[in-house]
Amino acid sequence: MGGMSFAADPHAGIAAVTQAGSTEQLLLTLLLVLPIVGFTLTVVLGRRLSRPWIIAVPTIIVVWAIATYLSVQALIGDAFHGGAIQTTIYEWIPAGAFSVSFDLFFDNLTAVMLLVVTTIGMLVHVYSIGYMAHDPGKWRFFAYLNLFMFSMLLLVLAANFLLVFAAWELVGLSSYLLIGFWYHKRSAALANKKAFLVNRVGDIGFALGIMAIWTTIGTLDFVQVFDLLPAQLAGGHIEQWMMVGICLLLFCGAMGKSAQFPLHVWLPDAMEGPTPVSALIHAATMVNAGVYLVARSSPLFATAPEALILVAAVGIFTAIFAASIAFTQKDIKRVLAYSTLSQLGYMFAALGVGAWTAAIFHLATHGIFKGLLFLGSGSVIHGVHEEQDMDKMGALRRKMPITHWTMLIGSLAIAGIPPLAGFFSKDEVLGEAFKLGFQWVWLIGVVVALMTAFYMFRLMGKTFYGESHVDPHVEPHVHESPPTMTVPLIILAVLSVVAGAYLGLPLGDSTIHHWLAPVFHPALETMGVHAEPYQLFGIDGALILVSVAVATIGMVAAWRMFGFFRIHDRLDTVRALTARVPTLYQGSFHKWYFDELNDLLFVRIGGRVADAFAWFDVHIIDGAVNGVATLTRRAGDEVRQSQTGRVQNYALGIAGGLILIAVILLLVGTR
Amino acid sequence: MELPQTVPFLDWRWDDLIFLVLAGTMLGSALLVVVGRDIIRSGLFMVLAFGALAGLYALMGATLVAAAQVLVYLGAISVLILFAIMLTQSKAGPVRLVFHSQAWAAAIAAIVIGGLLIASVLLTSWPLAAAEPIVQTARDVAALMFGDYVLAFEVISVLLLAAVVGGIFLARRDDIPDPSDPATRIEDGSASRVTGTPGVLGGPARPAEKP
Amino acid sequence: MSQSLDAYLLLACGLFAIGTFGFLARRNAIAMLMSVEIMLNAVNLAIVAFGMFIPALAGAGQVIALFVMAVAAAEATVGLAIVIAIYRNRRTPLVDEYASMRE
Amino acid sequence: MIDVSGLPILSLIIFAPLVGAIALAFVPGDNVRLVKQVALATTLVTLVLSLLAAVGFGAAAEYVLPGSEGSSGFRYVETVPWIPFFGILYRVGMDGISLLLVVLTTTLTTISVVYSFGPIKTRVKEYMISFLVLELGMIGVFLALDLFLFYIFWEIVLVPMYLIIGIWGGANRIYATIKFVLYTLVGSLLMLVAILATAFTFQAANGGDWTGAFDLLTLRAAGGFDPTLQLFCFIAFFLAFAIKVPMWPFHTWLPDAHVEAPTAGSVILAGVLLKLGGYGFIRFALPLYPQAAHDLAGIIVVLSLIAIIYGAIVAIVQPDLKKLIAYSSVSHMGFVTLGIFVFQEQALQGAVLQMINHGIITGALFLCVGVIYERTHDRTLARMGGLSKPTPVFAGVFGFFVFASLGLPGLAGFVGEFLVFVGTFAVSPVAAAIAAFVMVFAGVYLLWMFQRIAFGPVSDFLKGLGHHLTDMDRTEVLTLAPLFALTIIFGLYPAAILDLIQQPVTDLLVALGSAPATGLVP
Repeated sequence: MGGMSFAADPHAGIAAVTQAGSTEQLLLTLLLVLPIVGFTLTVVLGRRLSRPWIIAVPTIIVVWAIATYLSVQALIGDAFHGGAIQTTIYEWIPAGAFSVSFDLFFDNLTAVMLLVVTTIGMLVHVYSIGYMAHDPGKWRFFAYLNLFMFSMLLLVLAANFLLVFAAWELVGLSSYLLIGFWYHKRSAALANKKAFLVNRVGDIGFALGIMAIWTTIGTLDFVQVFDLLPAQLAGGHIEQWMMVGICLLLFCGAMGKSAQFPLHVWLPDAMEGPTPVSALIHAATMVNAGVYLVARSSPLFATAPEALILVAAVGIFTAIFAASIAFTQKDIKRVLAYSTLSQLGYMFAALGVGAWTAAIFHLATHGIFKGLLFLGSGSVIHGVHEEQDMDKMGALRRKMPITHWTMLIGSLAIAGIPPLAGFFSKDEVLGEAFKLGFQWVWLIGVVVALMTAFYMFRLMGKTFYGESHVDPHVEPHVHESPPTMTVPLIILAVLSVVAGAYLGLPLGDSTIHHWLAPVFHPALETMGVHAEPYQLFGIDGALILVSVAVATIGMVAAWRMFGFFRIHDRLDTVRALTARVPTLYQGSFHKWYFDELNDLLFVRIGGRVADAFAWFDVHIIDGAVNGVATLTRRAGDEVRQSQTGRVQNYALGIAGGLILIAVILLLVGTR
Repeated sequence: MELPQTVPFLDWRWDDLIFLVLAGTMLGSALLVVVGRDIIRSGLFMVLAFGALAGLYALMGATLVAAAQVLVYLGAISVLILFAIMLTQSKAGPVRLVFHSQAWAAAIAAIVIGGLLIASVLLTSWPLAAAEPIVQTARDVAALMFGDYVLAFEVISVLLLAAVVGGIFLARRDDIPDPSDPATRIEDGSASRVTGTPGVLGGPARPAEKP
Repeated sequence: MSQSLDAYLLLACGLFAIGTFGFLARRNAIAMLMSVEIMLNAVNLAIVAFGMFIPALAGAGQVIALFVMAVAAAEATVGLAIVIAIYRNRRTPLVDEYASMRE
Repeated sequence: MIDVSGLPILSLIIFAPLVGAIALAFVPGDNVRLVKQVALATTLVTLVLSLLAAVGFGAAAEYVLPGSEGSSGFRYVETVPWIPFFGILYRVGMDGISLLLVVLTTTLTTISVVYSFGPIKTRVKEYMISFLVLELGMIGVFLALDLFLFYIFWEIVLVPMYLIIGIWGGANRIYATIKFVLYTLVGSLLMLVAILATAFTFQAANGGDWTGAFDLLTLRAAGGFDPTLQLFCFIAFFLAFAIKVPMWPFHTWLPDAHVEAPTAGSVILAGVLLKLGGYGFIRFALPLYPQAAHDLAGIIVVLSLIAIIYGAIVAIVQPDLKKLIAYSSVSHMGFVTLGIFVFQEQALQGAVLQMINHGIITGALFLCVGVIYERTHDRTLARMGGLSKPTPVFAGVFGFFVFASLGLPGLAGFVGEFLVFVGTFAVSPVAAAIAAFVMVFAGVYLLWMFQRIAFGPVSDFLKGLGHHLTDMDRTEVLTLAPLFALTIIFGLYPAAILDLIQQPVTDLLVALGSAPATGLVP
């Protein structure tokens, strides 16, 4: 492992790219073919199958096996020497100079993403067997899940920007279908539309960014773009402001998919979907696509520091903004959704300060523990008979021990308590931010860490500890979930414990740094960032202490208020506290009125504008057309008056005409 | 007995006199045709005018045309028109019923047209015209008509046939007269004939005072 | 003096003008038809006069005049038949009541 | 493989529907079964003939205009003197673009005829004859290479469409059909004037020789008309084509016509008729009057942008399903004109692609609307809801085409739209940015429509229909299946189209004096 070469050619963009061998090509292709075949078969046959998951789940298990094999080969076996492999399936759009191939691309970043996506994807598939057992439309659910897996795998495997965009839209489609899975619920139908449309707003930027890349650099292929860029920048073919523009446009797309402020509004609503969907798509994988895109485009972003500052600002603002909302939400899934927003904010902050590896590290660990938390919340919801309001839970820990313990591990992980996964990655993000000169990012990040610990243990307290507020009719039937659900929870809990340590140790020279160094080396070169020696008993240690301290403070504060094991809750204290700051409480509870603002801007005012356009169309444009027609008819009526229908009037006219002609002839003739 | 070479007292040639008499008769009766209120009298004056015209033809020496004029116009068309007048029961009426509201414009137009025609006749010198009419016998005309113009002659005969058929078809009454239909009743018998008020030419259904 | 082309032509002009007036001014359809006959006769007179006074025409004037008469007869037949047919429908010979062409 | 090189294949394609229509005239009208069989057989024969032409297309020799150098780019050219005095020819020929449009026409006509078996109950014979004549006209337009012949076919199209809307249409059909005819007639008469002006000018310049005065190939080769003449002729052609496309602000006939037309009429209207305009620009207006096209391109691009955004915004608030799709057509066809008039290789390819794909997708959407209408006799969105439950197959198919129309990558709509975007961006980033907003607006109206129809609880109105609310029957599945397949195929493998249109597009750009972009523009 330690023998990884850091001396990649700075002009090569990404470390050496080789054509995939036939085995790798087959495996990469299979990664895409299997889920899409699974999707098609499930759509066609699903309704007739007694166990509709019988195609989808084994397919994804095979996919997971292949992905793990490939990733382990690349990361641990160092099969591609830190470089990338690329393979062409066929030429997709051959439009003259605009030629886009259906190319697959695999480097260490892809490998990490693949591990996260397929592992959580596989576990969610298994979990769904139990969770969706009683749903009559579950064949659709598994079909959509397979479609999602296809799209997400395409997203991380795509070798050019347009293919990423295609996958980007396809994950949007899967997300749309899965959020609206219970389509008969009006709220679900509204939520999936909202999710798709808000994403599309970001996609405008992404699409324009792709066009800009093609027009300026002349290709969309990652490798070629990153190869050509330095020379073109140096040669003055591309102005620096163009790079800023391109990066900002790409970031727009990332903001949409990763739900960064102000395009964050769709994600909480997306919780209308079944909980496994929330875990898979809206916590662990799809929402990370934006982070992945920026990380993948790191050589571009590295040339545009102005864009990076915006990325960091948006990220850290979203982090604190979402955390402030998570404080007061009552719906267990919404708390987790805002928590997701907040954690994604961390990742963007990391990207923005140039801590690329830290961002991906946090992406991976967050995927694990947030997936765990969502699946755990799904288990809770399942146990209390589809109730999501935390005010109607409490004291569930004895009835659902496995769920309780696994979720406790997840909460500790997200709070950043060592040695769980969240500690390593969050510390990396904050530490890098501080050391790279973004102290303000670090400061806000620390506050967010405090808030995170607090709201997570608020959630734990309200759900598992304190007194039971469960509906008395439901209370006797509360039960632990079946093994198909608890086993994935246990696996994820174990991963939450060990993954951080595995990836993040030794501090300052961690495994994940080794893995991703070849990927981010060019960007770091461009930015002129060089790793400083790690000081466990210096600045780094101090930062760790601060992080752990604030996390503990938040955690303990929540225990005091909402209960923890034998500590009783003090909900009256909480009420008294909130009553003292009504504005803040109401603002947070109403998500700072963003839905209302959007409703006003886009539904009411936008609707009026559209109405005005329609009015204009009917009354002005069509009115003009019909007006011309009416005018013609009126004129005809008027002219018709001269046509009396009486022969002699006409005859007189003839006579007049005769006279006229004769006079003219006489005049002309006699001249 | 021999007539004097010129008209006594006036020192005119006889044919001048005859010309003037005939021309005067013709123009005068034609004028009466178009201005007379009584349509029947108009018809009769028309006969007179056509007769005078026949005389003029004869005076020119176009005897065949003169004969045809007598036969066709005096004999056929005039009678036809008189019949039509009787069938339509047209009687004399006040000026506004006889004349169209545009009568003044019509008069001016007619005078201007006449003036223009006369002016053009007078302004033309007719260099090819002979001083005296050329005598043409009926034989000459016949030779022309059945020689050079025979095709036209045949066409005219077909035309006449078509006109006869068309006339019959148009004027034919419906096979089964509808007693409720006033239009058919009118011709049916004398009982329904409107003899009534002068000026009500069409019958009671249609007010005659149309502006 | 009177036996000249001009004289007959002037006569024809006068007759034609009278016919024109009648056609334009009379309300009665039959009177209009009579006016048309007068105009035709005026033309006929002119034709015959040309035929008689212009040697180059070699007598064709009379032939044409005869043809015109035949056509006039046909015209009178059809015209009167139409007038009677209309009269039967509309019960008036007044032409300005026939305004159905307008619609 | 059948060798078509010896056959007058294009004439066969053009006149096969006419033969069928004449044959139908002798079939007793009350024998509906036979009428349907004859009509279907005719459209199938035409479809097969067009497919034969497609199969043999690559091998067919390109026509070389006598006296000129190089290929004309057309294949299967047939030339017969028609009105020799004026040099008017019966000349037909096919290039990649017309091949695609002809196959699109024959496919959609066959589908429409099959689809009409159920809904059309009155005057079936006359209906089928109208459809066959319509097919003749449309194919003729796509194949004619003589301006006069083109004009004749162009006007032929009008008559059967007038009848189809006017006889088999909805309640307000007379208004709609008269509007449709008058609108299109205004444009086409101006076009006739322009055709004559061009021919006369050519004839005068050639010393009074009419030879080739109406022939596109000759005129194109001669080129270089006087700028003023170009301007006026181009404006006349532009009006004719812009009304047909329809471009903003000449679009208001389209919603009315769509709303009143029977389903199959809407399919043809949206699927093929609108393409006549775009085709006219590419085939006639641009090559004949390049100078004027350059001069006016700016205005037309602006109109296209307005159409794209405006059509989408107006579509958002339409209460009627067909009107909504009609306005979406205005928006989508805006991409066609935008792509044509930025004079850029990718954009032009995208425009052609968009024509084909819009024909397929919007045709399918109208068929879907027909499916609803047959069961509910209503198209008001407010009364729909929750169709996913009683009719899941329909909801799935409808959703598929909604997303195709939305431009989902992997389906046909995306590639054309994106190529137009890319090409436009290369010329004018601002224009592309404005047009890009349609990505959101299209989402708003399409998803709103889909949500209204398929999601939510089943509406009371639909509940009231009870057992009449059945899922799609076999005919409906059969008619939508080919469009479904084509949408996927062209989405995943647009090269099938792009390879065919590469040559014509390059030729056109050369004619316009805009060399194809290298892609490496600094």
